[in-house]
Amino acid sequence: MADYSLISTPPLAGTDLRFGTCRITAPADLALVSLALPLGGEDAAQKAIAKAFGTALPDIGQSAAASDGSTTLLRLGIDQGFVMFTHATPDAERVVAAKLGGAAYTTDQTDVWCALDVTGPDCRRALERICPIDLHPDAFTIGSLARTTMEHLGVIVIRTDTDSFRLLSASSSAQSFLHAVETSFANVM
Amino acid sequence: MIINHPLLGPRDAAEFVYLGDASLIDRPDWQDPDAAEKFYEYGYLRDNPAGQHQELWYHEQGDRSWLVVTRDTLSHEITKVELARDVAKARGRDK
Amino acid sequence: MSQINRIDGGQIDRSKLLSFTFNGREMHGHPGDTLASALLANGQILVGRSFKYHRPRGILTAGSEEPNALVQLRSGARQEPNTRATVTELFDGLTATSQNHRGPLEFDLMAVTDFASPFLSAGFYYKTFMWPRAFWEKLYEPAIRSSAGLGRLSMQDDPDHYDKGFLHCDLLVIGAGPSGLAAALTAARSGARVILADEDFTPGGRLNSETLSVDNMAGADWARMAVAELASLPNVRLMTRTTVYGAYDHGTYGALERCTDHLADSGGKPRQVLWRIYSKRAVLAAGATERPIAFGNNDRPGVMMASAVRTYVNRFGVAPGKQVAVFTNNDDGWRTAADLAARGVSVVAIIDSRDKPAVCDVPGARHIRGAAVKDTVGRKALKSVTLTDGQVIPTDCLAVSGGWNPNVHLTCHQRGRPNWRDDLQAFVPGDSLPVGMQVAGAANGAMTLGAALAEGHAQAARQLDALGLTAKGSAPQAEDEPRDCAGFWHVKESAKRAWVDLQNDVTVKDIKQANREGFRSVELLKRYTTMGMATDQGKTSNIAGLAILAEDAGKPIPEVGTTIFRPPYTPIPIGALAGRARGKDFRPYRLTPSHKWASENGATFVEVGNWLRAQWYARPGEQGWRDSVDREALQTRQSVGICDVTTLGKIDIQGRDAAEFLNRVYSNAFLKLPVGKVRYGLMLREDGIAYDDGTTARMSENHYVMTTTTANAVLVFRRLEFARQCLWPGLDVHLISTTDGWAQFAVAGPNARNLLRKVVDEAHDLSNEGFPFMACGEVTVCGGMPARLFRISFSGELAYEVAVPARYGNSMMDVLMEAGREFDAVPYGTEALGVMRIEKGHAAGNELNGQTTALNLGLGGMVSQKKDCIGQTLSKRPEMNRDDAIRLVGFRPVDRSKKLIAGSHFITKGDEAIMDNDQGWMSSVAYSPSLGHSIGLGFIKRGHERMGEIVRAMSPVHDTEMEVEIVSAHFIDPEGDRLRG
Amino acid sequence: MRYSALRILREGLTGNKGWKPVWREPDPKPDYDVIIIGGGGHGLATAYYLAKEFGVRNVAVLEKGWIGSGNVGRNTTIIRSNYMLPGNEHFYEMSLKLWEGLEQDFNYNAMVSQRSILNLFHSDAQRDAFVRRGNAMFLAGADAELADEAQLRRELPFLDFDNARFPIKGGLYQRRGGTVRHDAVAWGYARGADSRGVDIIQNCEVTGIDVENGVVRGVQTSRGPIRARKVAMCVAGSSGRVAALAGMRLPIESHVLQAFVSEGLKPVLPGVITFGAGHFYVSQSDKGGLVFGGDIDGYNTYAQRGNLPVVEDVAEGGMAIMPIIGRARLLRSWGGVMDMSMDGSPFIDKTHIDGLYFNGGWCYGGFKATPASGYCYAHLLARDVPHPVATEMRLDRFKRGHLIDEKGQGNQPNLH
Repeated sequence: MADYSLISTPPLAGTDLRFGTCRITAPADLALVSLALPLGGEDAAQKAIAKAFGTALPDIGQSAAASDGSTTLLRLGIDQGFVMFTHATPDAERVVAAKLGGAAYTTDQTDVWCALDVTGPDCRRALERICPIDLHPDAFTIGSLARTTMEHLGVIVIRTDTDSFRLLSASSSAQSFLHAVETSFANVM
Repeated sequence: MIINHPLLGPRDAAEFVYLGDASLIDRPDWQDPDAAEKFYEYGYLRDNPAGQHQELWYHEQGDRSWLVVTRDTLSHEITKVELARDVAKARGRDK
Repeated sequence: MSQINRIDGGQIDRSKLLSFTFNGREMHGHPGDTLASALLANGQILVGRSFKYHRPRGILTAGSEEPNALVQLRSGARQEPNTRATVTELFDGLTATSQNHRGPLEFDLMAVTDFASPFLSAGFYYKTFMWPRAFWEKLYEPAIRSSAGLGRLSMQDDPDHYDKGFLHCDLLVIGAGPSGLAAALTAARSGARVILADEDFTPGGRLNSETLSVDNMAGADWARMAVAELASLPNVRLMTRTTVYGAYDHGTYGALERCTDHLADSGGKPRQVLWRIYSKRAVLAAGATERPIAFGNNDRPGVMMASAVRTYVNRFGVAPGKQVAVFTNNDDGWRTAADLAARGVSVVAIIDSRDKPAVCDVPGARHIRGAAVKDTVGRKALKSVTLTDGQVIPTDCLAVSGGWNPNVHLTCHQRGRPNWRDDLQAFVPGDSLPVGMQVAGAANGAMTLGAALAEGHAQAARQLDALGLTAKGSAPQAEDEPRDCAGFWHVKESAKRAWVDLQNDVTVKDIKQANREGFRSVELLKRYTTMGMATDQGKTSNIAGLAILAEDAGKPIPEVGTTIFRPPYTPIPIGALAGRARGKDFRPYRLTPSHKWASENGATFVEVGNWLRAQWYARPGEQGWRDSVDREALQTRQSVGICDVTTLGKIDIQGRDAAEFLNRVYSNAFLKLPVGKVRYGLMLREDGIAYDDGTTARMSENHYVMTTTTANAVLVFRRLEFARQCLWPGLDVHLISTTDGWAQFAVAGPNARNLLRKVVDEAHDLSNEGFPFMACGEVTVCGGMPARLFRISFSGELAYEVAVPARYGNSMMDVLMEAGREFDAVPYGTEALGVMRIEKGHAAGNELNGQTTALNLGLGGMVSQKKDCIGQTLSKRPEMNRDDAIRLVGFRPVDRSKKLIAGSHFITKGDEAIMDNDQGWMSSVAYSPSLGHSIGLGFIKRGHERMGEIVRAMSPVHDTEMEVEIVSAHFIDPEGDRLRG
Repeated sequence: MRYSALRILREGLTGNKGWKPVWREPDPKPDYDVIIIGGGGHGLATAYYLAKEFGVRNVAVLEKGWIGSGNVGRNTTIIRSNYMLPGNEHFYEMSLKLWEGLEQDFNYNAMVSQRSILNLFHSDAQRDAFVRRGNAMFLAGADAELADEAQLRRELPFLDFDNARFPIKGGLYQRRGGTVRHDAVAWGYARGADSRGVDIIQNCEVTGIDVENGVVRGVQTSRGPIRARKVAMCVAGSSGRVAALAGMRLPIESHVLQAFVSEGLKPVLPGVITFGAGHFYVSQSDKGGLVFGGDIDGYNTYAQRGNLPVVEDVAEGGMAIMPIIGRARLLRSWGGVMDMSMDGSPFIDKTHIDGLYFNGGWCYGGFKATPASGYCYAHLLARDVPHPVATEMRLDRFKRGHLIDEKGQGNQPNLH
């Protein structure tokens, strides 16, 4: 058998744009694994999650950092969450599944999504141009997340800090997504 | 329009996809002796009220939940929003 | 000094001079001017022509209600028709031209229509132009169309760009006049999140135009102070140049912010931003609009609204006339006279329709009681007015005040109706307001300054209370000026035409004629006469028109009612409503994982929904797309081809009840699908029509991977969630899309296994026994890379689909091609894919078109009668199972050199080619390089019983027909030996 | 009073004081042969043809508000017969032929303007579907013309051919399609019906339908009871409400369709253009306004108003296809309530109550159907058998499984 090797080329890798004091970057090696809570097995799943990550699966619309800080749990729906962590190799789902021991259904979502981190004092002013969610710090506190639509694209927006947001969107439309975010900053700066 | 999602709070209706009358939850039994008639009525006949209407909305650009929204078709006022799965269960669709 | 009408004072910056042109003539103004104020300053009285009679028109108002002073602004691709000079901020280098005339503005050739006006009365066109019939389209209509319309589009693409945005607030205050400022101050001081929006570039509303005081300061100064305070507060967003144009459901408002319209050059920034404002509560403080009085020849340039005259004098330092007369039915008109006199502008007379004493002392002005203007003189500029008593008063500017109409528009956008108030002789907001809205100030009928301020404060306090906040501060104080107003709408003594709608040329006579002819509902009046349908939406005409109708019909005004107020409040550029969504940015692009590879290897791309897919890969020397497609299909059938099929929807299905769930959503059985196997599945809609097809693989006991068609990926997911949550919430089943997560490639052709053998890690048995047709499994490729392998075939060849994590997809394409080099592997695009599926008789989008049943598709056997599934019961309805139902079959041309046409209809030989004899249609065609001729799939009645029959395939839109033979849809390898080999 | 150029001349010279009411304002009589509920385009057309073609003149048209206040007064004025399915195409082609002779027939200029309608296509699959449609139109005796991109570039150079997200590959013309001055249709029919003895009664709301032993006897109205041998519902948009008076559930949902008009502009568009890859269609009125629209809002409603997402969606479609309109301004938007049926096609039928008839389910396509709808409904009312071109427009077709689904969207009304 010939030696073939596969090279990883995530869609937004290397993105680093600056608009004044704001910055748009693509986090490297971001892994995402979805969790589905089995019907009737929600409590057991919650326990297993708490045990595995040292933190409970948060309420819907919230994220929570694992006890060791390496992982973030996102709660997207009544029976659905995401585990988000930095992990380079294409086996994130196995890593999470192993921790949960079958208490929740897991699906690798790493390649389904692409991510952008936007930071800086004018972030909210820029995101206002595409995001229908109220991102006022009182309404959307640090750790809050929302799944919504921006410029015809599905997006999960997470507030990671006062002036920092992480945006997740479908990987196939990554270029259009970046264009939408970039244009928003260009239009307000 | 704004739909006050029971889990997520107010969201623009643009995030949702509309299906129709919440009677679509009440899918008839295929083995009912009147199945043909019942499926016809289920599939085709609507109360279409001018007033309070229970209807199905899907939060496609959100948490993917189906909701039963009680909305006035004259004023668009929304008086109740429930998770469709809860409504379905309450209507005995737990099989 | 060209600004002959400029006087002292006003809120303009005289330290800077701005140049602009009107109809090519250079003029000057200052920052703070509008185009209208600058035109007046330069003595330009005639500014346009009316719609129907091409009558000379001057500036009537100083606001967005302007019906007359519409210009074409800018030039080239930025030419902007029908732009109101009264709200256009002057900038250096502005160019404007007048519109709707042939020849120069001063000598419009179309003005001859005015002489024909007796024959052009209301609705004349409904009664003629009917003979001979052909003349309407050939003669009359083109003539009407070319003289109708106002301004011209440049016919070039709009070069500016637009943006949108979303804002959230506790309280939206619409209008920054006195009541709006009072409301915003109260709310802002109480900590609420406030948005204050105003259409003007200087907030303050009428305070900027009046000489009234607030809290013992000049009103304009108070406004500036209030604005400064609001601007300093972090919880306030102050939006000038922003029109809230529509009130939508549940506290959502549409607003347009004009960002760069006041600049000569946008600097690359969006011209305008369309905001969607989500408010918990709103205070509408939109003020009021002064209305004219109809009298003979009241449309002459120089006849203006009294409040506008005051605005030009007080705010802009422009005197619209040298000898001004005032004609009023109310106290407010007197203020114009008083302000003008105070500024040294000569007021020759105050004609008050009421027989009452002077409201105030105006030096030098005659007070004429109980009189009215019945006619005017001066074609292009007013020279004199004639009163009902016959006396003639020379004047170059007649300031008319017919009272004020509250701007109730937004209160009615949700079908609320306004109420009539006799004391104001005006409609005020009704009882049914948009949810969360309160109205304050003149918009609510609080017509005096003191009352407006107090109500602004009070309504804000009321809204704060509803929000759970406590109002702080008190209302600003001002005196209540006199405001008595008579119900006086038109001058009956006028024998001459008296205009009601100045832009559309609707006169009192037209209204009376409409009433005579039975168009007695105010809506019928509007539609018959076109009153209120001009660019100003009747802001200055509607109420007067319906009052005149009421009078003529002998009904009280409230019984006649108003027409419906509809968004937008003022016109909104279509470009702004579209925002960024135009050109390539109309919709997002979805790219396949191997897009980069494809673009580097000669691919031509095609739009498939939002996806871009490789359509074919041209090689040097190929003469056209057919060369490439034929080669790709042939080479795949002869050796091996590779196609990126990532676009097919992939849904990860897990749960204890996943098998049961699949069994209910697919028409065929799924309970017994073993682990490691794939099954083809057919989905019906509940109405029994075929919906989607695809394969579902059982990866493990409780884990399935479903594929859908590219087109239906999102829709199938939605329907599955419906089934899961609404129909069978008791099943443990979970869905998540993985479409974008896996780069999936079809590897098809006799050498497919040989190729994959080089890529899939050795541990995996790919032999026909070890991995037979319809097998699936998790494998590793390229030395440990997790992958999924499915032995499924769309092409009918020995074929696999292999999937790797999407980020490796581009590389995977490279690897597959590299590994395939020894087999002369080809990449193939959607065209070759289509050719091969037609050769195999597989239904695709053209066949699964939402109109066909499983029976029609020849898949009737896939609808299990032993179980329930979505669509099962309704698919059994009698007329969907007729003996003569259409069936999907194959077709080939009798003359093999002919090219079949998709969309042809079939007619049985010997039958007349009419719809009643229509037998069906050709749904898909292709040239089969394997067979060397054109082949087609199509639906024809009883097709399965008509093999070998020759029918006519007609395509009259191509002016052609040909004979075709009905054959099996399986053109190649009908037994399916290849795919099992 | 016959209208003509001469009459205009004579009236103009005498101060336009001699014009007579276009229709009478009679009080309702105690009973009629036929009561038509709904003084919209279809109801007035039905009355007109009943009187003119079928000799039934003892007819009342009862209108809740003012005549033409329904969808004939709030549509985008398009006429066409570019349908595909046999159950529809004969009917709409008959309608188009009636339009072509309408003005001379009722002596009223409704400005029938056959300036063409063009449906653009953007993919091979769309082209195939349009070829199928165009050929069906031909087979039914209508006209159709397939245009390729080069032809469209010549004829409509202002479309976005070079930078479009979904490239224009061609289009299907119906040259006989076009627009009509919509309000005038109602007025013309009203005038024609009135002059033949039909009573048009405005401000008369039907509040009940009197049925005895399965036979209709008349109606209750805001102006008192009125007896009738036959009662004909013709209230598309309000069908659910009126049918409920007779205890009927219908295969119909009520939805709002928004429509839009720009400020008046000098001529821009030659005919009607429909954007196949977005939700947008546009024409230009004789007054110069661009008249345009797109999808229905998509939720059940009886409110004649819509919401922002659809407004923006329509504008996006417009800018995507013709970016020359960016600086044209939207002047007015409005909403009309549609009878959205379960397969996108209408009903002209008897009901289960003897003497009670139903006409509705026109979705957003009722305007172009007005003449044929009136004619066929009159035929059914006068003769109790469907007109040959309307035999498929039956209420029981869903039970039988006979769908007339041009778009293939199935039993979800908001998708049609």
